[in-house]
Amino acid sequence: MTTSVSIKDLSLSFGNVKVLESLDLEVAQGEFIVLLGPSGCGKSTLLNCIAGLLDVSDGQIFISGKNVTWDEPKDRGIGMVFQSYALYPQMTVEKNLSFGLRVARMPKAEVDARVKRASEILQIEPLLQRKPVELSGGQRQRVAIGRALVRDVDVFLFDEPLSNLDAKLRNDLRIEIKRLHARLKNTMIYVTHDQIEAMTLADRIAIMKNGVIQQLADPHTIYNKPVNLFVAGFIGSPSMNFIKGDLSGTTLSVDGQANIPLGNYQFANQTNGASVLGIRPEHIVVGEDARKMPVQMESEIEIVEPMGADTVAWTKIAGQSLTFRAAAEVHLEPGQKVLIGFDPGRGSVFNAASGNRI
Amino acid sequence: MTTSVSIKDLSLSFGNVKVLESLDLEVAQGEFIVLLGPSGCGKSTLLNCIAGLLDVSDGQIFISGKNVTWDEPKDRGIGMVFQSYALYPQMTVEKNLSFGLRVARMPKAEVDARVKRASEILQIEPLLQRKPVELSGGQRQRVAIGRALVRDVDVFLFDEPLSNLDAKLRNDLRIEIKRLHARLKNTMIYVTHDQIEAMTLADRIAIMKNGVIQQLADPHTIYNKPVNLFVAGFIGSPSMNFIKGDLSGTTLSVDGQANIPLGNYQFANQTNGASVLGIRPEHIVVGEDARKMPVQMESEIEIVEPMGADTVAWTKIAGQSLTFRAAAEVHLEPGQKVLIGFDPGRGSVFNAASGNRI
Amino acid sequence: MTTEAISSGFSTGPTATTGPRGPKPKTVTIGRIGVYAFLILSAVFFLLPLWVMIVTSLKTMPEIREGHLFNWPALLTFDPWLKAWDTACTGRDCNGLKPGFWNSVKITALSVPVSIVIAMINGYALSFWKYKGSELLFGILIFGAFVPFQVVIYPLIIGLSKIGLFATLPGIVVVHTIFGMPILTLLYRNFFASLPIELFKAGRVDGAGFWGIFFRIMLPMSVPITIVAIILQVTGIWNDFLFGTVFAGRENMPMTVQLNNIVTTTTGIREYNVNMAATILTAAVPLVVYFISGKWFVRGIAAGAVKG
Amino acid sequence: ADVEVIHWWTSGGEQAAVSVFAREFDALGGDKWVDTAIAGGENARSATLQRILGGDPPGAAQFNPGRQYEELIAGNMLLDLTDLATKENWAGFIRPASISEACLVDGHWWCVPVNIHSWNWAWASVPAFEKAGVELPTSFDDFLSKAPKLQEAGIIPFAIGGESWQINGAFGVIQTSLLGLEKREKILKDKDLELAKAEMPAVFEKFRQFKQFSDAGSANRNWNDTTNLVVTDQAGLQVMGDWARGEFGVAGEKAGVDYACLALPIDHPTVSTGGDIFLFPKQSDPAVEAAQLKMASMMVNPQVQALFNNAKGSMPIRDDVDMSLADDCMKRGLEIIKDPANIAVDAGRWQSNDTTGQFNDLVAQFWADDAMTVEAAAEQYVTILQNAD
Amino acid sequence: MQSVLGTTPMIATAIGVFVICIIFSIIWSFTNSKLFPNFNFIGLAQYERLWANDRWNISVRNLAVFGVLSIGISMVFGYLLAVFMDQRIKQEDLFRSIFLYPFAMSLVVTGLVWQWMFDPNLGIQSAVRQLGWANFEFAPLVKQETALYGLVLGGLWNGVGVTMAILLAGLRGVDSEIWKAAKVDGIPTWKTYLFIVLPMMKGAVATAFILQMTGIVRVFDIVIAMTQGGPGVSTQMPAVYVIQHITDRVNVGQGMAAATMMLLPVIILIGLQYLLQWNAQRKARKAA
Ligand SMILES: Nc1ncnc2c1ncn2[C@@H]1O[C@H](COP(=O)(O)OP(=O)(O)OP(=O)(O)O)[C@@H](O)[C@H]1O
Ligand SMILES: Nc1ncnc2c1ncn2[C@@H]1O[C@H](COP(=O)(O)OP(=O)(O)OP(=O)(O)O)[C@@H](O)[C@H]1O
Ligand SMILES: [Mg+2]
Ligand SMILES: [Mg+2]
Repeated sequence: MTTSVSIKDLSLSFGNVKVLESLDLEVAQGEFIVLLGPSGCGKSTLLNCIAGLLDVSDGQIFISGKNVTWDEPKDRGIGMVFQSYALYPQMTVEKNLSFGLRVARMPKAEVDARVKRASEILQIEPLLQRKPVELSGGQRQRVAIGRALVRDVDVFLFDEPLSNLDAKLRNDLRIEIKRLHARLKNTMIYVTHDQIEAMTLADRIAIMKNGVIQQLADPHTIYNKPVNLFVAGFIGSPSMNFIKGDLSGTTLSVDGQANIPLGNYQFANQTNGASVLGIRPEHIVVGEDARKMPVQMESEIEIVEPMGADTVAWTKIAGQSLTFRAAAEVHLEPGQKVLIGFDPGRGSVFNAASGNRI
Repeated sequence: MTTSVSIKDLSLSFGNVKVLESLDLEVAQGEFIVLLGPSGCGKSTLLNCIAGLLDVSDGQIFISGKNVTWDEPKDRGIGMVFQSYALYPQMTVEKNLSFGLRVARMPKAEVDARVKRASEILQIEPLLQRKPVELSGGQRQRVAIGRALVRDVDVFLFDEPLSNLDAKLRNDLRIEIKRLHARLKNTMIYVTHDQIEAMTLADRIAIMKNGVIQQLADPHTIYNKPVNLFVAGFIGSPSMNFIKGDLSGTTLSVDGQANIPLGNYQFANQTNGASVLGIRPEHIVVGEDARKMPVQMESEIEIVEPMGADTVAWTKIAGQSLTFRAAAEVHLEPGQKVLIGFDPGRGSVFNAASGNRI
Repeated sequence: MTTEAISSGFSTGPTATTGPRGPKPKTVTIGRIGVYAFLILSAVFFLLPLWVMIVTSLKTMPEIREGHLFNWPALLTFDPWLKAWDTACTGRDCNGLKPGFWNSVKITALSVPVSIVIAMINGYALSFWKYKGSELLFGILIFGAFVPFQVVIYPLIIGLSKIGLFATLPGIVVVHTIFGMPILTLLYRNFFASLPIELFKAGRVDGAGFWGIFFRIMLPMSVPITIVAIILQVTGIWNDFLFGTVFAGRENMPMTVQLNNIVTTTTGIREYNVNMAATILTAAVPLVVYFISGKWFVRGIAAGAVKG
Repeated sequence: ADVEVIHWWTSGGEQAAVSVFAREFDALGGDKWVDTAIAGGENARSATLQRILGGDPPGAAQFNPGRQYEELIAGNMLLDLTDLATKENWAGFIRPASISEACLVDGHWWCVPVNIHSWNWAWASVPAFEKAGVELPTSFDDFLSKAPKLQEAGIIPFAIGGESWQINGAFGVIQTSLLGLEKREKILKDKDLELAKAEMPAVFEKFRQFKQFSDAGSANRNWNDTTNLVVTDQAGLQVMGDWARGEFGVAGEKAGVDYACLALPIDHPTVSTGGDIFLFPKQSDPAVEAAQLKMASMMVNPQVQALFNNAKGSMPIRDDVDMSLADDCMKRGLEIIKDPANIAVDAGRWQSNDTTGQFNDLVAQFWADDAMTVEAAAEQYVTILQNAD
Repeated sequence: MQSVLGTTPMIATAIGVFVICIIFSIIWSFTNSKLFPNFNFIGLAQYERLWANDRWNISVRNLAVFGVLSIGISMVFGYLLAVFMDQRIKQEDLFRSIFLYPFAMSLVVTGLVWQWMFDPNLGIQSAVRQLGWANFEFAPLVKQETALYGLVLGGLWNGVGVTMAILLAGLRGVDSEIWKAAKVDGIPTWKTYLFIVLPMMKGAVATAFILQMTGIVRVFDIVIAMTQGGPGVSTQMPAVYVIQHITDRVNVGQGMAAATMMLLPVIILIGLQYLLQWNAQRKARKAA
């Protein structure tokens, strides 16, 4: 695996505010990395550092093995796609696509060829003579991607490229980006705060918080083995249930009201004391199926949210609220008493103080 | 069932552009109606007509039995919550809540009581002395709801109240609005283009397109028995699979390559000819379970999107692309050949020409 | 529509579709009358002086001496206009305003674009290419907007004569550029600050530099605010008298110097009608600019100036 | 060579006069008069000074006799005309001698006086006085006693414009007539503070008496609009310089019949030595310098003086010119000027513009502000005089 | 670097013109410079004379009154016009042009015309009297007490249109949902304009304010054209004082002392603003 983008000990401050601190990140050639995190955690800042649009305070950035820390954006071999599209409003689509190439004084024939190729890939040939105002949101976003495409670069940077679009279009374009990656095999670094995008697109996801990468792993690991409470709570919708209790040995005692046996949970480094058991809503089963589970309990349903494909219900155990997901066919209604069950082995246990997985 | 809001034969044009045409809508007392539709279909316009913020071109509007077609917004007994919050930036939260009441010269004690009640319901008491800039997005939206709440009205109107918030917050506030409705039992008319919101909140959903209500029904019906192709395609994510074919009797022949028996589909008014079978991704099962289904076929997986809780896979049958959803545990990968099956009885069949359900 | 609404009000359908229907009938409210009354009164206030100027310019001197400032001339004459344009004395020469007109055109045509382009670059740099001290410079510039012109004149004269631009056309252009700079830079800075920063970033990724982004991306986008700048500068420069007399040099004396020569006199006779005609003639160019592009003025301001 | 001349003669009559100079100069051959007119003395003078400073001095520039250009002399920025003046014996024919003082500094000639304008005139409307049934006044006190009669007849007795130079001009004339030339000179030239303290309150007192006989519209009024009140017999009397005669002329009025010009003080008329002079800033080009000298010489030439002053309506700076075209008023002025004892030297010779300006401010303020006491005004007058340089 | 290069004119102007001029103004204000600036230092004598001078003191007071009135009325009147223009009126273009055109006229012309209008024998007063109201009085410029207000009126005529345009642009920039919210809340239109929309237009108000301030501090032309500082010295302004001393009265030292005094409040104001900004930043940093 060759390294495409390598970030070493990167720090960045705006005045006194430290936004990124000693950040390291290695991205392999052809990898699709998604930076995911709450607003203001420094995702865009990191991306801008990679692009060379912000001057780093400390650290180094390598792209394709070359130290580009001090290079101009255009010399880094990157293309970038922005949330607000950032198309040049006074230029036609064609001009937008070719602008960078013309600035670089590329021969006309070559420019045309590249524009042609990019517009074929993105299926925007009929739009070439239009101006951005005459395009729909999705078309604009495609042109924005095209502008990165024509540059024929190794690394694509996306800063929330889809978040200005409506749900339907977002879905469609997401697939398109996925196809594009499959076809081009470039390295892509993609910023988003939409987890569906992150889960479906990424080879690896970097979950960030306050300028620090919390976990960098493939989506499956992130989803199923979050390293800490933050990651666990951030990923998943409806979000993971957290049951606070006191752990001693393999038993979590919840408020003295209930004891949850964690016998089949694989502890990494078990520590007794205040702990949190995280269990995903879809890992809680209801009704007859619950009887097969290691942990079972009666509970009363408070709210039911039918989502079409499935239903989300809210209940409480030992005074702590719990969400679970059931198939749309299962009939649930508020006030109903049901048996629920789950396998703690599929959950995650965290130390309440440090928040880290144990 | 008493009628709370009743719209009769409503039309509205901006200049020559007809945005709404002969629209009728009856909303029952205490009902939660969601207006759902693509951007520009006239949802906001309809809401503004109800609120009295737009002068209708024709038709009548009744609220609580009173003809309010010519009434001022403030006299209609409505409260409204906006997407951009529309809080008065220079006033504290308390002033924001009470401004309308004070302008109406309500006695001070009464104003205070109402503000107190609203801020208790919305749990914004600690914020009362802050200004909007000092609030987070979610808090702002809560204050915006509070401003409608203090008016003590029969009908609440929401215009995409959550779409400026991030996913996590949107989920939380959605639940809050649901709780609020359960508690207050007011009539609520809610505009959104987020289907999760629509599905989970609505007693009934009105799906709009080009200023016309396509279907007005409870979420379950909308989801499972869409009246036409538009509604079927618009609702559900990933969206419904459409298999085009030729219907004769109860057999849909797809491109001559496959015949799908629609024996257990309940036709409303069967018509032969070019037809479309719609089948939801979650109604397609894979592997061993598929063997139990009336329709079964082999197919090759093209793309796999792991979503965490479950996985979406893309495949093709008879040359037409098909998406299906599987549990996260099911291992799927591109290129893999799998057996898939579904029950056409759970699907929907539409006449290709009219687009209507048959 | 209204009749329809009424007739449907009387229809006795089976449902309760009685009562108001359709658009709310438009009634002439007191408020509406008030709005127009206020606007019209204001308009009168703004138009009155123009009226006085016009009627006076069409009167003969004896009639002016009678008073009746606002009356339409009893004896209509266009001689004052001819005289103002063509034969009024502005010193030894009696050629009216005519000769200075072209000087004014020359000065304005050169100074307006130069001052605007420079202010545009300033605003652009201040928004996208801040450097250490750039904000301080801007602060000083804004401060300079409050300095009375004459305070600055001496050093400027010395400076310009050192570089050989004193009393030349380029010299007056420099002076107008300097004094237009504070407000124009403020306008452009606010305008560029309101543009999405991503446009700038996209330009940099595309490899355009300071000038590339300026000329190829920002300049074409700044049309609305440029219209505001043009209006401000055309009126300011065209109406300038002070700098024209000192810095333009004898050959380039602007029209306002001649207007002043016609209108002002210490110990001579005053011809008010000619004065007024000359005044209107001199103001004609900025007025025309206003009436042509005034529509864009508010929009242009909205595009930039209103952002904090 | 071209000689650029900055001046502020822009009105119709002034234009005729400046054309004389230009025509005569051009007629000398070889050189050309290049005209730069900038209306308003202040504007023109500032432009000249700023252009000299900027190293682009005009060839000649109009000024008023005074001290405004003394730093130019000290800074050696003006062309020294002494040789020419000696050759042509300017000192011999320029009269009264006091007007050459403006240009003759420490034995060197630095400028050319071209005309004399006197402030010491009152312009009276004969029909207005007739209408009121009173004779023309014989002194200021006489006027003040007749003024109420004029007022009763609906006539503005004392016409004055509100510009500070007009007020100050009238004040100067009244001051001269009250103090007499000798005391005036003691105060203004020798800065005799004691004398000023003693005499000035009376002057201010007298001046204030005039105010009640002026009209409400006087503020900001131009001098010629004011004169027009006399022309149209709406006002009785205006104190104004000899240039006011032009207004009567344009209106077709006849001296003695329609209006009367009264040389002031009426019992012992004097002439003040205002007027215009020309400076010749130093040039780098010798050809221009030669032309400047030619121009200077031309300006004092008797024929040119005659033509120029007839056109301008001012008095020539020499005796030996043909002023037969002059009207009665001017002839009377020319009569008075013959006696050096009748010359009231322009105060600008003794005071800097700064001091003059301060006096202007004070007098204008005193005139406008009835709350300002005579004592306060006199006190300030003395203070200004004390600080004058 | 390019940026520094590109802004050379700005650097030259800011440093080369304004900073140097101001420094020299301050230096010369301590000298007895007459026609030409010199360096004969005489301490604070110029300032002593300045503040002992009636006319200067009146000028400063006048500027304060003129400034407060002009800005106050211009803002109120301009905002009213903007609000009324915002009522979907017909002929908006026409009205806008009418309100704006005076700005195209120079202040000299403005002053001249209004001087006429205010002339008791020629202007409005006599016109109204001729209509029959024999005792009608409206000639502000002829009285010491009212002349300043006449100036204010003339200045307003010239500049209100621009204030109106800026505020109108600001009005149109306010989120339309705010309007809807206010309507649903039943807040009367005028209250919405006053208590809700106006406070939201800080940017527009600031722009209008700066534009007017620069004009007011430097007010000169219109005074000369309308009143020449009179009657008496009742409408003198600091800028007129400065300019007259630098030019016709050939007392540069005195003029510069006055100029320095004029700049002082501006320096203090700007300094104060920087201080406030810095403080706010520090606070924000602490909070973060
Ligand atoms: N130019 C700047 N000056 C000062 N602080 C800044 C600047 N740009 C960003 N920040 C701060 O840096 C932090 C990280 O910002 P960044 O834009 O990288 O967040 P983000 O993760 O991209 O958030 P979002 O999802 O909202 O885009 C934020 O706290 C932000 O306030
Ligand atoms: N003031 C207006 N003038 C002219 N056309 C308008 C105006 N307001 C809305 N429209 C048009 O009316 C149609 C419906 O607009 P509306 O705002 O109701 O859509 P919407 O369903 O709320 O869309 P969105 O989801 O984007 O908010 C659109 O085509 C829009 O362009
Ligand atoms: Mg970001
Ligand atoms: Mg909408």
